[in-house]
Amino acid sequence: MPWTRDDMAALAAQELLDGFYVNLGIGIPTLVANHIAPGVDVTLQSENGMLGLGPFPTEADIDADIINAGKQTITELDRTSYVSSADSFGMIRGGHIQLSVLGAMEVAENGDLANWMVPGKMVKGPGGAMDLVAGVGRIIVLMDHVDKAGTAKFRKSCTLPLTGANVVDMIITNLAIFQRPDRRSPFFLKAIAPNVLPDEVRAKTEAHYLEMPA
Amino acid sequence: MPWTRDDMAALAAQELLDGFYVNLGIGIPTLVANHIAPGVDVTLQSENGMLGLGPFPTEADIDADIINAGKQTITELDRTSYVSSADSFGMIRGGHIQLSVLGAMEVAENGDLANWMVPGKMVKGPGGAMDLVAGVGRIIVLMDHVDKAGTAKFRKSCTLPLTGANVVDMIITNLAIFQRPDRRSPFFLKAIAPNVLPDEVRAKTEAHYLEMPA
Amino acid sequence: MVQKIYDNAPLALDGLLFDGMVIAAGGFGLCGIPETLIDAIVESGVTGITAISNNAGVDDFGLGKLLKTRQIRKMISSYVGENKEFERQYLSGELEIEFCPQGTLAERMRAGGAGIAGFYTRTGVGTMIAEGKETKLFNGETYVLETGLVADLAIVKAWKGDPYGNLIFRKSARNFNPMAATCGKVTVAEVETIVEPGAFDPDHVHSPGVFVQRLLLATHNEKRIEQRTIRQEAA
Amino acid sequence: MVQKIYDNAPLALDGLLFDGMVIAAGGFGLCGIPETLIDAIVESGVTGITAISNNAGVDDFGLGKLLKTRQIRKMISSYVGENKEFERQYLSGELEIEFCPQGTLAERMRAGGAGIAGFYTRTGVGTMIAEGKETKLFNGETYVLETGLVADLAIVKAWKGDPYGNLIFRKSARNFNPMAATCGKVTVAEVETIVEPGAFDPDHVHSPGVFVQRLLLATHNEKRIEQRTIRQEAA
Repeated sequence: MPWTRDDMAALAAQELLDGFYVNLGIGIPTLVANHIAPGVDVTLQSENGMLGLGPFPTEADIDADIINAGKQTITELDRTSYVSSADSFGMIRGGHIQLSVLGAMEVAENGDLANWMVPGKMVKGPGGAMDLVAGVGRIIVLMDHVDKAGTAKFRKSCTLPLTGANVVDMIITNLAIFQRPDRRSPFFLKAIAPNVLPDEVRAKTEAHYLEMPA
Repeated sequence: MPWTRDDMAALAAQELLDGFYVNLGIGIPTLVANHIAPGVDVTLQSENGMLGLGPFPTEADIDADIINAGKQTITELDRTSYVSSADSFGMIRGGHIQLSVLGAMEVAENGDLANWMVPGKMVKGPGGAMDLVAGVGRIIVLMDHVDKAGTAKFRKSCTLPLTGANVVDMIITNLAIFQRPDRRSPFFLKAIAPNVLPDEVRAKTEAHYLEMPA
Repeated sequence: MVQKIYDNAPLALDGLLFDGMVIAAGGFGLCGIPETLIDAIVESGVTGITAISNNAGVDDFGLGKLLKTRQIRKMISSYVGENKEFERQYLSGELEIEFCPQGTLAERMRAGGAGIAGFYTRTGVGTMIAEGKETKLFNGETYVLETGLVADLAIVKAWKGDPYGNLIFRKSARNFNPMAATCGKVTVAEVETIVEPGAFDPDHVHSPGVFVQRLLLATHNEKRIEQRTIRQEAA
Repeated sequence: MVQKIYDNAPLALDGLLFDGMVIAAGGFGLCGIPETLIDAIVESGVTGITAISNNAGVDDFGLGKLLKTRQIRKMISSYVGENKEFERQYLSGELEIEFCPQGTLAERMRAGGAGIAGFYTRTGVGTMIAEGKETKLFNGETYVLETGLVADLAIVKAWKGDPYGNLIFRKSARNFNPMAATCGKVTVAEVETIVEPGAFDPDHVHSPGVFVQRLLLATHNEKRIEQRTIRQEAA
C-alpha cells in the first residue's frame, strides 16, 4: 500500500528537529507544516522575505500583503519578521536555513536534482529552487516514485536540466525512503511503504542504491 | 591673504547644490556644514549608517547612540534614517552620494589622492576614505597648500601610498582652487585667495596645472 | 526642501521614458507591485523595454499589461508562470527572457545598486544557469560569477512615504522593492500613504530617501491575490 | 519554544570559545559594541583571537580590553586609531593587522553571512589594499576581488531582543551589528532590554532571529562617548 501525499508529508515532518529553520517548497512540501510534532519548535521561512509563517488565514483575516512563496495568503505568528528578498536569500544562501523540502521531476543516484524545466515545454523559470538547493543545509525531496508513464524518477542520472548538482540528502516517494549520510556517499534504502515489497522498489528504481541496513 | 579654514569650508560649501546628498570627512570638511547657503537643501550622510545629520546636540540632548563617522555626538532631523554599515556603503559605493569633501596629505596632477598613511609612522587605517573616493560622484579635497616643511601638497605624483587613483575633482587650499571638468582632463587654476599672486601659487605647486580661464 | 512629490504618475514619469530602456520593478507575484506606475507606462506607449522583475504578472494585471501591449522586449526574471500571453510571445520568439535564480536576481539588483560589479555564488553551479559564466574555486568549492544589474528607471511600491523619499514597506510586500529602489539610475516610488516630514521613526525606514528621486500617491491599490487560501474558522 | 535566552554572558559563551578562534564583533568606535560579552571573553582567558571589527576600541574600553590582555593575535579592521596599546603591540610585531576599507569590511561580513564567496568592488583599486588581489574589468573599469568573511563566533549588541532572537538596534548603534550577526557560525547577542514574544512589529525587526543562537540581557551599558561635541543652547 503506497504512502499517500499526507503520509509522505508526515514522514518528511519527522526530519524537522526542534529549533530548525525550514523552507517548504510549493505543492506537497507545503503539507509538511501540518505534521510537525507537538513540542517540536520549527520556524518556517518563505523566500519572498517572511520568517515565521503562520497557518492560512480565515476569510476575515486575509491580507494581500501577507503571502508565502507560493503566493498563497498566510498569517503571522508572534515570532514573525519580514526582510527584503536580498536578505531572505542571504539566509538561504548563507546556510542559515537547516532544511528544505522540495518536489522533484528526477533525482540522480549522485544527488543531482531536476525540478525546473522540461525541454520543449514552456519554461517557467527556476524561481528560488536553485538558491535553496545550493544554500540550505539539508535537502529532502518528496516525489512520486515513477512518473505518469511509469518511468523511474530516481535515476542513474538526470535526463532533464539540473536544478542543482549533488544536492539531495533524502528522497521520500510514495513507495520508499532513500537517504545518505553525506554528499560523498551513495543513497541507501531506509524504509518501504507498508506491504510494498523490496523487489517492487528495486524494479521501479533506475538508480543504484544500497540495501536497507539490518 | 590666504584663506582661513572657515573660508575654505565656505568655498567648498558653494559646491553643494540643492538636493545633493553629501558626505563630509573628518576635520575641516566637517566645517562645510556651517556654510551651506540658506535655501539650499542638502542631506548629509555619515558612513556609519546615518542619513540626514543634524547639528551637534546641546548638553541636554547628547545621545551616545547618535554619532557621526568622526565619532562625534550629533542630532537627528525630521528626514533622518539609519541603515547598517553595509547599506550605508551601498549608498556610497553605488554612486548615490553626489559629493564628498575630504582632507588630504597629497594630491597628484592626475587626480590621485593620498590621505591615509605615512610609511614608517603608525598606520591607523583607511577607514571609509577609500570607499568614498571610489564611489562618490564628485570629490573635493580641502588641504593646506604646502605641508609644515613648506613642501607642495599638490604634486606631479603622490609620494605617499594612495587612497584612490584618479579620484579628485577639485582642490581647495588656503591659497587657491584647482578644478577639472572630468577625470580625463588636467586641473586648471580656478581662483586665488585675495592678494595672493599667481606666481606664489605657481612656486608652491609641484603639479602641472592650466592657468585660470580668461 | 527639494520637491520629490509629483501629482500623478504621468508627471512622475515625465522625461524618464524612452524606447529600449531598462526598467527594474519591485514586487513578488502580484504582491507589492507598482500598479499605478505600470498603468502609466502602458499609457505612455514606450516600447522595447527590458524589464528586470522577479515575475511577469498575470495576463491582465501587473507587468502582464505591458506584455499584452508588447511594450516589453526582454524580461530578466526568476519565474514567469501564470501568464498565457507571456507564454505565447516567448514560444513565438517575440519576447526574450533571461532566467535568473530568484536569490541571484535579488542579489544582482542589490549589487548593481551598491556598486558591486559582480559576485560569486554557489547557486546554479553545474546547471544551465551557469553556462557561459565564469567560475572560481573558493575553499575547494565552485562558485559562479554573476553581475550587478543597473536600470535606467526603477519603479517601486511602498506602504508609506515621506516628502524626503523615505519609504516603509508593509509585510511581504517589501520583497524586491528595496533592491529595485537602489538599482535605478532614477527611482520613482508610488506609496499608499504620504506622511508628514518627521512622521517616521528613523529606525523604521526601510528604504532611505537617497534612493528615491520622485514620489507619488498610488491611485491603484487593487492588490489582487493570486492564491486565495483560507482555513475554516475554528468552531 | 527553543530557549535562546541565557542568564549571563559566561553561560551564553559556554562551549563556544577556543584558542585561535575568529570572532566578529559589531560596533563602530565605541558605539554599539557588545560591552558585556567583551568583558566575559576577557574573563575567559581565551587567546590567539582573530578579531573582525571595524575598530579596536580604546586602551581601557571595547576591544582595547582584549588587546591589553594580549588575547588578540590579529585584527581585521578599517581604522584602529585611539589605542596606544594597539600601537605598541603592532609596532613591536606582536599583533598582526589586516586593513580593510570600511565599506569593503562591511560587505565582506555581509557576503560571508549570505553565502557570497567573493565580490568585485572599485574600492582600493590602484592602492596597497588591492596588492596581491585579483582584479577584473567590468565595462572598462577595474574592480578588485574581495572575499566573504565567516567567524567562529559573532558578538553583537542590540537595543531590544525577543526570546526568538529577533533584534532591534537603536540609531547609529546599528552600524556593523546586523552584518556581524549574519557572519558568525554562532551568534550571541546582548540586548539592553528583553521583550515579550510578539512585542515587535514584524516590519521593525532589523536582524531576524534566524541569525541569533543565544541572547542575554546586557549588564554593561556604559556607552562611552569618544567625541563629546556640543553646541551652545540658543538663548
